[in-house]
Amino acid sequence: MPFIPHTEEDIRAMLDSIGAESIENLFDEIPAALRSGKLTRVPEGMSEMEVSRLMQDRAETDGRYLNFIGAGAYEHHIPAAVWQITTRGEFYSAYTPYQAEASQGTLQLIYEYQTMMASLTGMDVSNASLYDGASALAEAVLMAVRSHKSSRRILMPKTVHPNYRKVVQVTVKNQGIELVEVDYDAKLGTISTDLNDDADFAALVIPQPNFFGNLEEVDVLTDWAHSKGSLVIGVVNPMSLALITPPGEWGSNGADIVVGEGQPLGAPLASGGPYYGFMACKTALVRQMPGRIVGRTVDLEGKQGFTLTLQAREQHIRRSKATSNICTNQGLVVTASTIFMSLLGPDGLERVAASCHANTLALLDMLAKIEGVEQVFPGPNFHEAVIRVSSPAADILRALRAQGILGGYDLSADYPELGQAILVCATETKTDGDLQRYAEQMERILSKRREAPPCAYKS
Amino acid sequence: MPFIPHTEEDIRAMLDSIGAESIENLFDEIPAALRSGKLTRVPEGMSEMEVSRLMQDRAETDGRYLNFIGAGAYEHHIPAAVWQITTRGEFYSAYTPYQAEASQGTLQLIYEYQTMMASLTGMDVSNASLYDGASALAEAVLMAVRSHKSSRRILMPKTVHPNYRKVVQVTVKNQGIELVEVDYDAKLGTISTDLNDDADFAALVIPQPNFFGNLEEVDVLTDWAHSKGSLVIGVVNPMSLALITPPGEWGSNGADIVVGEGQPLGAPLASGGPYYGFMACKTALVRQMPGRIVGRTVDLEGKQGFTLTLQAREQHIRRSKATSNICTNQGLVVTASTIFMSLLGPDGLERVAASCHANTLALLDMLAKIEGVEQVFPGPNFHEAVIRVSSPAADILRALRAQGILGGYDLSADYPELGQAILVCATETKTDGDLQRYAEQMERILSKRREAPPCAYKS
Amino acid sequence: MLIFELSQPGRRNSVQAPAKKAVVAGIPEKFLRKQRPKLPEASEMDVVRHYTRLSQKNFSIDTQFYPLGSCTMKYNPRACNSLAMLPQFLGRHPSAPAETGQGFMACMYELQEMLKDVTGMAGVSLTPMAGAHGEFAGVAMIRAYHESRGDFARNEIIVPNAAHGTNPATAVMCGYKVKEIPTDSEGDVDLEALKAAVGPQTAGLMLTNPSTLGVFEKAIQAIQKIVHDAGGLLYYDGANLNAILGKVKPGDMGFDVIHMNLHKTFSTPHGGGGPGAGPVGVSKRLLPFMPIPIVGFDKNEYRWLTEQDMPQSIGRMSAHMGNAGVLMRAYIYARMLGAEGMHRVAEFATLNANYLLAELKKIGYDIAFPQRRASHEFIVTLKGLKDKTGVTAMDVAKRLLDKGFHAPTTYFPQLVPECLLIEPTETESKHTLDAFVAAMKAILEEANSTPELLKGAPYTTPVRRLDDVKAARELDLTWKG
Amino acid sequence: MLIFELSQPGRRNSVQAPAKKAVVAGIPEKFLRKQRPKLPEASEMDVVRHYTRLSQKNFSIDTQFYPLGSCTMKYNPRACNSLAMLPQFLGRHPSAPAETGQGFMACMYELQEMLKDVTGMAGVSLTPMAGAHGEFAGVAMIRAYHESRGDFARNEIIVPNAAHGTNPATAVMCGYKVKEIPTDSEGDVDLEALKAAVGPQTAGLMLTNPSTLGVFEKAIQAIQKIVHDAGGLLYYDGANLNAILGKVKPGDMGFDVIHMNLHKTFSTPHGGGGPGAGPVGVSKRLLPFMPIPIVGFDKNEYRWLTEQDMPQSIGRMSAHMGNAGVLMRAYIYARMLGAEGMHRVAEFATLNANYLLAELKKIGYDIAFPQRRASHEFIVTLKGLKDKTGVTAMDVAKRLLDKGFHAPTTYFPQLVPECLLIEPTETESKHTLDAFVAAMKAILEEANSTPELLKGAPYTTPVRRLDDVKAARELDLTWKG
Repeated sequence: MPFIPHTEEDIRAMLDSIGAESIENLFDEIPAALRSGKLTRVPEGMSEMEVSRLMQDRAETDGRYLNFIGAGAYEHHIPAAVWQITTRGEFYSAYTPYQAEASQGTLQLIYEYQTMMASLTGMDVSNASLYDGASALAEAVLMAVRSHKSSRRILMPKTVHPNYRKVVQVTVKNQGIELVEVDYDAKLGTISTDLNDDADFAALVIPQPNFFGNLEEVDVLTDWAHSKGSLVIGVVNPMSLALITPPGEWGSNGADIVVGEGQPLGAPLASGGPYYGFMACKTALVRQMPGRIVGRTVDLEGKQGFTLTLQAREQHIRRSKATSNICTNQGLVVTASTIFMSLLGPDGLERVAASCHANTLALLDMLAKIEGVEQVFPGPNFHEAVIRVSSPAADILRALRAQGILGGYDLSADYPELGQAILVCATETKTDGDLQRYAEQMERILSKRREAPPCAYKS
Repeated sequence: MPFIPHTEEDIRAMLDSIGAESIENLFDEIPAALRSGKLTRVPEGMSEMEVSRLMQDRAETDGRYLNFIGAGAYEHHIPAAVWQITTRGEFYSAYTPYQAEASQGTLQLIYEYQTMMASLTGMDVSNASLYDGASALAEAVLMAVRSHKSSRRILMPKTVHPNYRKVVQVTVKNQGIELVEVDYDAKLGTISTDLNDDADFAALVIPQPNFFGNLEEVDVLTDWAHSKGSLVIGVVNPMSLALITPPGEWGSNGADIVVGEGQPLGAPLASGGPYYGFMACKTALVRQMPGRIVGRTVDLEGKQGFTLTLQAREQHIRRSKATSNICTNQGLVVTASTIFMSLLGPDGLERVAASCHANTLALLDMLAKIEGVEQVFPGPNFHEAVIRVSSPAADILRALRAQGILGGYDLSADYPELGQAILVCATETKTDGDLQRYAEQMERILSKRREAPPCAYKS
Repeated sequence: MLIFELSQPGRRNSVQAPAKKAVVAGIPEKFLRKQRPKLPEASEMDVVRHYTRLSQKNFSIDTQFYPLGSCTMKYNPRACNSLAMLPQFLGRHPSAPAETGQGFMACMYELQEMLKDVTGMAGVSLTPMAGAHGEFAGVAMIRAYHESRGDFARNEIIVPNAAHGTNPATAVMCGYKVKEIPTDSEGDVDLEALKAAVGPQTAGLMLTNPSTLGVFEKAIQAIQKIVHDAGGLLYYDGANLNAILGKVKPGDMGFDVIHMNLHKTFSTPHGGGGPGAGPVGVSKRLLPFMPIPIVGFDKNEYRWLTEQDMPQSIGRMSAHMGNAGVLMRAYIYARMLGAEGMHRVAEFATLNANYLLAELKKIGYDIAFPQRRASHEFIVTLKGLKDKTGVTAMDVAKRLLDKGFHAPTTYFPQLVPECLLIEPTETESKHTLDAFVAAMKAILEEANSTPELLKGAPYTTPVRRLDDVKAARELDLTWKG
Repeated sequence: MLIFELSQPGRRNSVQAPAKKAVVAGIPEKFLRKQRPKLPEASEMDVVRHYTRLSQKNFSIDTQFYPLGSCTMKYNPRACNSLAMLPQFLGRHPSAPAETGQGFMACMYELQEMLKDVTGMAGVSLTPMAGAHGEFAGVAMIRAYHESRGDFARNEIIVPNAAHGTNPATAVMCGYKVKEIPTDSEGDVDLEALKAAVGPQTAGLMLTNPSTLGVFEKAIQAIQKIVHDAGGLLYYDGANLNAILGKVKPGDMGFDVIHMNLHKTFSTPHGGGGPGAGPVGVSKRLLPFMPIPIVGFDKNEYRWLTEQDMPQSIGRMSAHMGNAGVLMRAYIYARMLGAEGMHRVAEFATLNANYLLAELKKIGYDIAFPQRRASHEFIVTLKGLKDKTGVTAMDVAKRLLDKGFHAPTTYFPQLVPECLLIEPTETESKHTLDAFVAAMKAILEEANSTPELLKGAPYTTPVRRLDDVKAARELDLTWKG
């Protein structure tokens, strides 16, 4: 019986204590008609050895690629210490720290995390995490609407990650909230600074860097939104904040709510999760913030201690009037992330960010020299940019894959107006040799297609 | 500065406290002529990211094979919990438990380990480990000579692992100890039960199973040695002891000293180490035993506690009169092994051992049906056996390797008298499909060589 | 000691970042950050030491019995962790095409199939990232279903008053009004109240079964009929699925939609608060509405089903496919359990709960529903004890920490005064349960003899009782140092 | 609680062994075991919980400052652990041919090269599995060298009385008599005594430099000349190599043979007692005698050098190639450090030691050799304190545990009464050293004000002082249960 420790003798003694004949008896309040539960599509159990072999085989099937895809999930080196400590049983197998005295490890860590995220974003306070960047944006939209009161309109630029926009739509659509799409400047690939939405709106969402990797004119946009009496929601890549202006300093007064995907700070790519969404805001908004928050206090001997606070916002206290239905968050990934930030420190994070930036620029330089490749927007970029290729993007990417390279994110479905466009990203994990390999293969593939266009690559 | 936390400010303050001008000053007692230390063959430091990439590339170079080699190191499934707990910082980065109050984790674990090993071998006491099986045998030989007093001769059968015999020779040769080789019965592949060494000897070494995988007639041999006033040193595979008679029960009085390679109990193959040597003996010999030993005692409040004991045997107390020069042992691997044994329990260990045995028998059955393969000895075997092939063993093994199979251990160098012989082993890690794959490839290779002998396989 | 207090300006952990500081050539000055963020400047060793020591301040399953009711704190197999973290799995980019992830997707597809089987539902989507996220998906599908039929009148979700707080909160997020209905003295839904509550405005009923009161809703078939007859749908909150895993299928009870908490029933780690995974299962009529992406299988290949394949889907709930690594752990767990192992989960979770109930009753604790079988959990009420000695449920909970046990859930469900909700799970041995009973016995004796001792508990934890009022009034949410 | 006390007959942890019990068809009854061994029958969770909790009872580098003199308890980088445990490395069989291990062997070859460089020796063999094992190899090579020259008269090894116990023990194992020579008041070898001791019977001198007294042997060049002139060889005990790493090479001092403790200087974990690795380096004249196997490189391929290549080798010291996994960790560490990082090891280890010495001196501790520079460690003597208050070195050591620090080495070297041998290593920050000084200051005050408090220490550890006499007299080495 996997993971069940009972011996026959135990079972007998326990049933005797209960006064039941058999374990089956314990289910006698359940209508007999419902008790069958026969499983037909769950295979026989495997030993750990068997399942290990299966998983190793499957892992090898998937293999390892030289990856130039970003598009919201970024490959960074994660120090070995991060997950070795994070997966210690005391972090890994603990519950939400409701019993504060028995959870000071997790609680203090979250307090430290909140401090780091608030500082990184330039905001006053941070919560303990939400599911991911996209759902954090959705919560930020709800929060903005709650705070603004008079408007349920949100200005949502097309330069926000397409999937984020979809998730926001799914999350808020049943609450009468209107998402107003804001187009981008076709030349610059950024939100036009010449916005003239006259209607009242609760908030303007500003991605920085935006989905194309371009830097938005955050100061102008922030001040404009504030001048309209609206809030500003920043959606940022936390790694970029080691280099670029934090949302707390956008424009004259800074953004009001900041969210983003925490993955770059210590979570492996891992097919999409678990990552975590972060959220920070100004003090004035803290009671509107969803999710758990840890505060520092003292125990009855006056000793420093940490505890969950402002729980009156949460569903388990406030039920239908809660700020959100969120309960479980992404605690363990936050644990990893806190250790990650501590190991890198401000200088380390800055070096990594600078290296990503420099690598991407170097790659773009190499690609620019190839016939049939052009950079679509002028930048500035952080560590991602859009290129256009002279053959179908899907074909190029497939040909690169055959060489063990994931060449980028195909934009043609989400942004057909850009033509055969690919979003490429080179983080600090790429060596000069890697960049060259990519460029050489790209050149080879494009030139080969020029020579023999139709059938050189079967789909 | 990798792993050095000093800031410039720290350095200055520390030098001030010392009253030194510079760090270089602190080396002023070292003759100037010696202070150069310039390194020319140590490359520039790498970041953790760079070294990770390097090591991953090298690991992939080495790849993964379907392994049928045993010969003293055995592939077993190791539960995931084993090394996840073993590499917890508190075990991984602790020192030898000299400060008992600060080391109860390690000390209690060793006490539990000693109990398990004593029971597994059927002996009274166990030490806390030695380096590996071979060096443990060498220490057992020294211990036997110390105990026996009147003789410095040791009967060392050829069925003992050839490398063990070499290590013993290296270890004891400068102490006037004579190793007398005992040949094996050419038909049975075991020590003849008809021994008639008339000279005095300190001990007879009995391997069980022996290097060929055969089971020795341990009862007869033990009683014979005891009848000569000599000790018996058992060299055993601990995994086999889940099935076969423990040395403590050999003959009328059992073996006196038992050693072996602990690797099968939770250590990965890992190119040969770290493994650990175990040693158990009768109570009467405990003061002659080398290595650390943990005892249970009480603290000053009467509470149970554990401590290193009988330290008067050891080099740090007894110096030139110590039982051995051993200091560092293989503690962390013992930690893994203790957790391994606890997770498997008596039933689990028995199932694994039985499965190894059954798989090896099944493989031998399949191989016996192939033209050009014969089993050399009649058995009984535990989980390893010698086969003879009709082509050069080295060529066959190379051809198997090309198919991703490590086909066994080539015996032709160590035992030329056996001809083209291979020692094969199939542990519980092999599925029926694996066994078939091996047999099919063996058949294909042998038949191909029959058809086109000389150049089918280039060396 | 906070990590920031180990920090010193100018220190850097040099192996963890590129040695050469790259020039930031492409970003104009005005975009550049002026002041560095307040991250620690500590050595790798100090960071490792700090967080290793912090971890030791936690209770966890790997160190303590953790009978937290409604949370299913069972053993998290270590193999699930190491296999889900094989380098190839960790390295795979979420936007890498399906052809480069057939191994991973095979696991996800098979997990979908197994979850369908154990819940008796027709379809499963893995994408929700927690129980409440799954609840949202479920209620959103209920809404999408009604709207797809042109039925826009249904604006109410019915929730028993014993429900988890996430239920009403979710209903509101989906634009519904919440109608709470009472529980009868047996712990069951008040059928008359339910009958009175349903109508053409009823979108659905959200039900946890066994309920948070630790009992199986006996009249589930009647409830099902009442709701369905009124045109509403039935939502199954899977928080207590562990109580019936392999024994009863929600689909067989007539539920239309269910979420599962894989971090409970499928033993993925709670991680100090998450991540979880909250897959949703649906009956046939809700199939078109499932959230995307879903793993499909055709022509011997796994592929992602997206908007194109499922135009009526409620849509996308995460930027990628959800908490893939958590799903992997659940998959590995499920493969180790197998059909036979799953059948046993509910049996032994129930055996443990009923045994603990019986033993606690014998030593003098009041059981909230003594006439009922416990499901996988049960409620002790300390109202009598409090009246007699002043000792509260909180005091007993805190004192348990001193005895080396995590506390049960306290003051939930709110219906039962001074309650402890106790869930031992199937992975605890009789030995541990007996030790817990012994501790509870000692505490009861202390409550009677020296109640003030309990008021001051805990004594042995890293901190003693914390000032929550101060925490909320004088908000200190970041270190200002 | 012992693991055996969590055991119950008939319990089995079913996922960890084959489900089907294979028939043992091929083994006659007489060979079969009759009674099962006394291994625990516990659930996986109970095992995980038991050993996780046990681990928490240890002090370790990852949790405490551990200034254990002569043990070089520095940070063990976590990357060394995870990279050495990549699945392909763990899965490789030691007898798999070299062609299947080129990645692994490249690491070993490069490690040999780097170790040659840092020690200034002509050759390195990685195979010894610990420091004492390396010592054995070294002395065996000295013997093989003399014998290869037909010089059988040399039957004595000279060892300073401050040496580690392993030195004389090793010499005896190699068949030598041991001649101990005294240390002068400065902590150096007594040169006159050395001169008197050498002769045609001298096989060699074993020396630790810096010595266990924490000082650099100033007259090393003279010592070298005395021994070599007498026809003896010089053995370098690498226990204190960390003190000079990247600063001085033993080869430059004239040593003929050296062992290194990679678990000290190259930061592989101590693991609660091991495993270590004790590679040996040799000067040119000892090259033919190195223990096998060694990794060679020719024709662009790594291969094992064995008896065939090195007929004069002292032979094989392990069944395979030694503690490969430990060597891998050392290799990874060395690559991260690089040349520049290595140069800094000795510098900062020395800076930390001298700073700590200075600070302890300031607060009133007696330094054993106050007129000398500390190397990477130094000695405090508490003889004065003991005479005054009765407080011993052991009492101070135990009290440090209460303050959250591991104790320094006590009562070693035996030459200095009531001594503490303190080695902070280069990986500790000034912040930690200052905290240690503060604790030592508090202890000194306690010693003067309340000496009985220290006699009873420690108070906060899982057990208090243990009865070692009882442990040795009433041997309880296995659980009889």
